[in-house]
Amino acid sequence: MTKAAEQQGSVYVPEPATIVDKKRMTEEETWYDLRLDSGEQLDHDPGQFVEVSVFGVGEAPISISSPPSKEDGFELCIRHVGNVTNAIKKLGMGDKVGIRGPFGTGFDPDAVVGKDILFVAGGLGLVPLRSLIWTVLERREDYERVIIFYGTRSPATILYEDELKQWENDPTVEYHGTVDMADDTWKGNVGVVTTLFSRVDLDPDNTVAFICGPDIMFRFVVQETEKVGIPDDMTFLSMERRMKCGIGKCGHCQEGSVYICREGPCFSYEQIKAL
Amino acid sequence: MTAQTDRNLNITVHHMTRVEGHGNIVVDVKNGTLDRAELEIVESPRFFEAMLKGRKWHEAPYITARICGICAVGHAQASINALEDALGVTPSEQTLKLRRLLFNAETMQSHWLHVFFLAVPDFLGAGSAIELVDDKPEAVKMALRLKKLANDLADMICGRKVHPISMKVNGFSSLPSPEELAAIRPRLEDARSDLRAAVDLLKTVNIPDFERETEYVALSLDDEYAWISGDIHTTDGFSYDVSDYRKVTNEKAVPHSTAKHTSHNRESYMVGALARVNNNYEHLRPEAKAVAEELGLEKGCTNPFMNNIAQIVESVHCLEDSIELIDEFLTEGLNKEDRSVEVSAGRGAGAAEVPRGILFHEYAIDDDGYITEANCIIPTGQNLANIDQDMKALVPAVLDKSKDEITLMLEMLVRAYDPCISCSTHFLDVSFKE
Amino acid sequence: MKSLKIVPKDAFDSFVRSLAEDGEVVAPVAREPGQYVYDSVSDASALEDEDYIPTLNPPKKYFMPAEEVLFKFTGKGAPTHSGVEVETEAQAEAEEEIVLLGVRPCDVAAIRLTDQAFEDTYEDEHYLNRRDAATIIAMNCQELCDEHAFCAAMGSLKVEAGYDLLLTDLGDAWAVAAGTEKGEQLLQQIPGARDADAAAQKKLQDLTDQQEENFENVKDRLDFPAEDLPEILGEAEDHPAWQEFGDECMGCGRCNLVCPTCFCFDVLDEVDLGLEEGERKRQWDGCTLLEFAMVAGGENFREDRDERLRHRFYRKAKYLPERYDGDMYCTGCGRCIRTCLVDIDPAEVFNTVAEKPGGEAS
Amino acid sequence: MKPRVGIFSFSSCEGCQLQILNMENELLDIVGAIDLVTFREAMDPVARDYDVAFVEGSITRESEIPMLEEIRRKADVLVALGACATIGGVNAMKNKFSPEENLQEVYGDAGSEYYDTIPTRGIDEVVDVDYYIHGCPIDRTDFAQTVTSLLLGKRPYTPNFPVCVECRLKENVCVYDRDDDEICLGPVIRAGCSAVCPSFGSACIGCRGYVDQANFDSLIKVMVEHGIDEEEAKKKLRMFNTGNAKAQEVEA
Ligand SMILES: Cc1cc2nc3c(=O)[nH]c(=O)nc-3n(C[C@H](O)[C@H](O)[C@H](O)COP(=O)(O)OP(=O)(O)OC[C@H]3O[C@@H](n4cnc5c(N)ncnc54)[C@H](O)[C@@H]3O)c2cc1C
Ligand code: SF4
Ligand code: SF4
Ligand code: SF4
Repeated sequence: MTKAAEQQGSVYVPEPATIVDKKRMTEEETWYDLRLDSGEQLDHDPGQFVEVSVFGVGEAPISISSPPSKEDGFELCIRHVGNVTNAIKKLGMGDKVGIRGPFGTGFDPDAVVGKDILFVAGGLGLVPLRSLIWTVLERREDYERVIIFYGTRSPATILYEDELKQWENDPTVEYHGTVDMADDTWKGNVGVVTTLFSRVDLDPDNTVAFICGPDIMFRFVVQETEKVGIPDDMTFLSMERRMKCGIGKCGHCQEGSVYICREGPCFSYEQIKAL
Repeated sequence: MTAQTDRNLNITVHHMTRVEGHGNIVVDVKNGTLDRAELEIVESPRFFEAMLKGRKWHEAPYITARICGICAVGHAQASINALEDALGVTPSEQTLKLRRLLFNAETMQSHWLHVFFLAVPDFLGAGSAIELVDDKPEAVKMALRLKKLANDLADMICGRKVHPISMKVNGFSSLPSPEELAAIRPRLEDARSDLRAAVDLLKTVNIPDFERETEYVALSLDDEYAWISGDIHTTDGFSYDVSDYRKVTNEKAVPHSTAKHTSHNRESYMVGALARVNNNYEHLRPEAKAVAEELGLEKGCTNPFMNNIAQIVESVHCLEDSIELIDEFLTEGLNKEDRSVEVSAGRGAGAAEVPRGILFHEYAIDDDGYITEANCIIPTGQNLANIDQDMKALVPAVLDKSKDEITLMLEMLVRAYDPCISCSTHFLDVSFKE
Repeated sequence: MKSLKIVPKDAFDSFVRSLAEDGEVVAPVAREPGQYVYDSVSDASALEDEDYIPTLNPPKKYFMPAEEVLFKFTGKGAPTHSGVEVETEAQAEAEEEIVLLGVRPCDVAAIRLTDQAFEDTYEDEHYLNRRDAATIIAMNCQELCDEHAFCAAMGSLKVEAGYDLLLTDLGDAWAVAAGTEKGEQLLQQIPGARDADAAAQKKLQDLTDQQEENFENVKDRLDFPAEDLPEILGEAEDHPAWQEFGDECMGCGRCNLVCPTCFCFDVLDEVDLGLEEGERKRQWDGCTLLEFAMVAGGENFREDRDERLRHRFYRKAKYLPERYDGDMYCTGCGRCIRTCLVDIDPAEVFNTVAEKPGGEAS
Repeated sequence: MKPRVGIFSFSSCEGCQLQILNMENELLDIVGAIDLVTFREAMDPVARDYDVAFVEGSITRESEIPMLEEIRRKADVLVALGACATIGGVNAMKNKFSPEENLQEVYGDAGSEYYDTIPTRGIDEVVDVDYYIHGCPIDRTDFAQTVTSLLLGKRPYTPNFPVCVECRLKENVCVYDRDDDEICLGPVIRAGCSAVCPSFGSACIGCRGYVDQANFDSLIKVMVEHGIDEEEAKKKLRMFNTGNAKAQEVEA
């Protein structure tokens, strides 16, 4: 059970948290480092999310981007698209937001020990995966190969560039990046993320895939993993839906008998097919 | 008169502020002789007569309320009166009383808005009530409190003062509950002291000293101060049935205005609070008469600037009448009534004394209840000719003053009439070609 | 064994009067002929209304008001004012006690269903606190209320749980059964209550048999047992009838809003003009409304009316039953049918999509 | 810095401006939160530059177009205020006649030279509009909500669900279940008024404009079932909604 479920009082009242650091990552996204004012840790699983409040404006579900091992607080990466996410953009260091969570079901790193791990991230999809990637890298010896595919629209929209370099230079990681549309500075791969599948040989019997990105991307990526022969129960995805409460009450994120916010956002492809 | 004989003066006030709707003041003096003094009406015509054609009878009050946001209740009522006349409907005693209570609310809120927010800033030399917030915060808060009370009273009865909802032919579609009536009554009582303070404030302001005799026209009843029924009376001694309203209004088009001008026994006549007081003084409640005396308003007053004072006097009358009506409703109860109406072809005229004066609606309806003809004459339209005449008399009398002072005075004169220009252009006498 | 007592009607009436003196008692009362709402009452007369049909809005409004404040905040919370404190203040913890009188079987069933949803994993204290403060005095239906209800087909006519007291009309007296500990205690307090003798037992049994008979044909409103619905719907996703129902549906959301088992909500922040005080509130929402499943970027996961209407029926009879041990989230109360201007009737919808498009049953 | 706000008016009854003046409890807060620079109905003008423009009224004359364009150029944010501005409003009912017919029939030969008149339209048919405050008249709390939203930098909340939603939340007896003959447009009209008309014993007459995906066919069928003919039903739908693009859907 997560901390929020044990919490006394209304599950809708956020805890205050303070922005201790922020960095502009691209035109559209900003990275934030936050601390709960209570001094406690979130105690989350990779892939889980929090509901972030700007009082007076509203709440938005945002994936926790830092690994659980991070001491002192947690990190978010937010794309500014609407009311809440634009309001956050105006906040500075020392400003307060409200946090509820962690919510949802994340990816379980223990369940895939001994496997080849394939991460496929598209755009903002890197944010929830990053938490898992670092968790896996922290216990690198528990896993066989670690392969990371990351695709963005253009070089200007690449997130966490420093960390990507780190992975690129890490001999134990097979990192492949691509952009849909290159510019003059770009020397790497051009094309959608699925084109990267031709660059590596995957062992269908021992690979698990973690996929995160826009709905449309994951449909194409799953075609690839199926082609490779990775079983549906070894393919994991994170889904996005409208969410108002984050705890399976408000009904907005319901798909079939599950609430994406509670039984998800991370599912195996097998589960998703059943919805 | 101390006019400088060789003076040239040209005043144009474009889109004057703190009036409803768009109007320009134009004054031209050449070599000390007044060439032109006019209120130009530049509001875009909205063709309400065209809109009504072919609509169902019961839609007329909704549509005509939208002629003017400030007189919406008045338009709805005049429209309902005309329809009731055309359809041969006699509303119940309860309905008439509730309508009177609503008119009290409408009159109070409109008069208070006008006097405190639109006219008083002139007397106190401010550009707006907003400027007074820092200077006289208590006065502004008091005015807001009064206005809110009148608005709340109206909302309670008709749902919404701007474009009322529950006012219907032959009754109301919802009635205030006893709890609501009981809740608003003490607030009305409290308003007495606010109004007292307002009267004291008004005693200190300087009303320009300007007299011009004219004819005053208003609805009159034998036994009470008339708002929503009665005959048309004039201070020149004429009296007409409402259906003969055209004998009073005699509209004619003038080149400088999108609204037509009216005249009766003289070149022009005046309608509104002052005209009502001049016609119906004896039916004012004693509390209102006392205030009239205090503020120097007598029956037969010919100073148009005193219209603001007449408005305050009327609001005292309305406040007292409201308390009495609410007490009656609380003892007798308000009951849901049958509002059904038999529709057949007919023609009817209705009048109502809206805050700015007498308002006429007239419709013809066919057998299926569709409107075939509509006419509407608005108080401000009736006052336009009188305003022009006043300006013509006022300018020569004050020609020794600076241009700014004259301009301000003219603006104050126009504002004293509480003109509702958005109304005045929207109806013209039209019969439809089939 | 739960207690059962017989209470003469006048004694019960004085009991209700005393409850109403101590606190709020609400019951279905006619606002206009044939239009009922739950409203405050001071005696038990509402129980005798023979024209009763389910109220416009369900009793859910007492546990989850149409609009409710989740918490208030003060301090300059606005993003334009940085670096200021925000205080949150939860809503009042203890709720006023309230007695719901004359709750009919379908609504008792519905209350149990919403209880279950609000208790699931994360307890919704706003709902549950109010629920705890409520006493449910239910009342059996001896006859079908109107042609729109199909409670018996959905298995919600027989109430087994979810009430504190359950009344059955014996003519000059009420048979009062306790369903909870709270009900037991209350039952002890009713003056003039006596144990049920053999005659009363017999009469009660006769009434039960009679009820069975009276509702026999209501069961036929569905062409199959309700428990088959999840499976039937599982095969009916692409049924062409959805399109036809979707063409009729106005997407107006009325069916959601009046439904006793719909509990979806929207959340909004409101702030005063000084930007110093505000509140977060929730409001009933409906899955048939256009923007219900719209996300950032404007993508709408159920863009068309027919998809949204289908989702509503699947939620009632497949998604939630699959989640909650087969419990149907439609009680057959008929509210949505009464309110729907284009006469979309769940029983008819279920029967239609259960048939293969060609006509033969699936 | 407080945003500088101007309130402007084209062809209208000025009732929406009046609704603002009628916010007695909030007026001082509003004046405190914004810098009101133009509000002809209530004050003399003090400045000509502004960040936010609220525009009331519809466009009915050629000469109004450049004035509106000028406002758009100056304002960072332009908000349409009320039905005349958002959807054309009642003014647009005159569009059933051609401009020539209107002039001829209504003013006769004498008037035509003074006035130019063009088919009435909401202001977004002339310039880009950022936000809408719907209603004839606007709802006072909706105006306050819009002002606070703009101050907070968020998009004002505009419901895209029908009046029926708010009407059910208030547990009204539906107009179609009452014993009078009223015809309600609630199912296709945008909410935000707290269903004020049905709540006061009347019916929704459509002043807030159509919701997206309005199902006119179904509602017209309902109206016909309740005793009016199809032509009359369409006429009702058009009362406020002739001056905007969506009006064509009713005809189709
Ligand atoms: C599980 C989960 C994890 C997520 N993780 C992240 C993350 O890590 N980082 C991240 O950046 N995002 C994440 N998201 C997405 C994020 O939650 C949304 O972007 C966010 O909720 C948007 O909220 P908002 O208030 O800023 O936007 P809103 O104001 O709700 O608007 C969202 C979008 O809809 C449009 N829109 C909405 N209503 C209207 C209207 N009436 N008229 C015009 N346009 C309208 C807006 O233009 C905008 O593009 C996640 C979502 C989920 C479900
Ligand atoms: S009430 Fe009827 S028309 Fe309205 S959304 Fe529900 S099914 Fe559709
Ligand atoms: S779906 Fe309709 S019949 Fe079923 S419980 Fe809801 S309102 Fe009642
Ligand atoms: S009265 Fe009108 S708005 Fe209210 S529910 Fe009925 S149709 Fe909808």
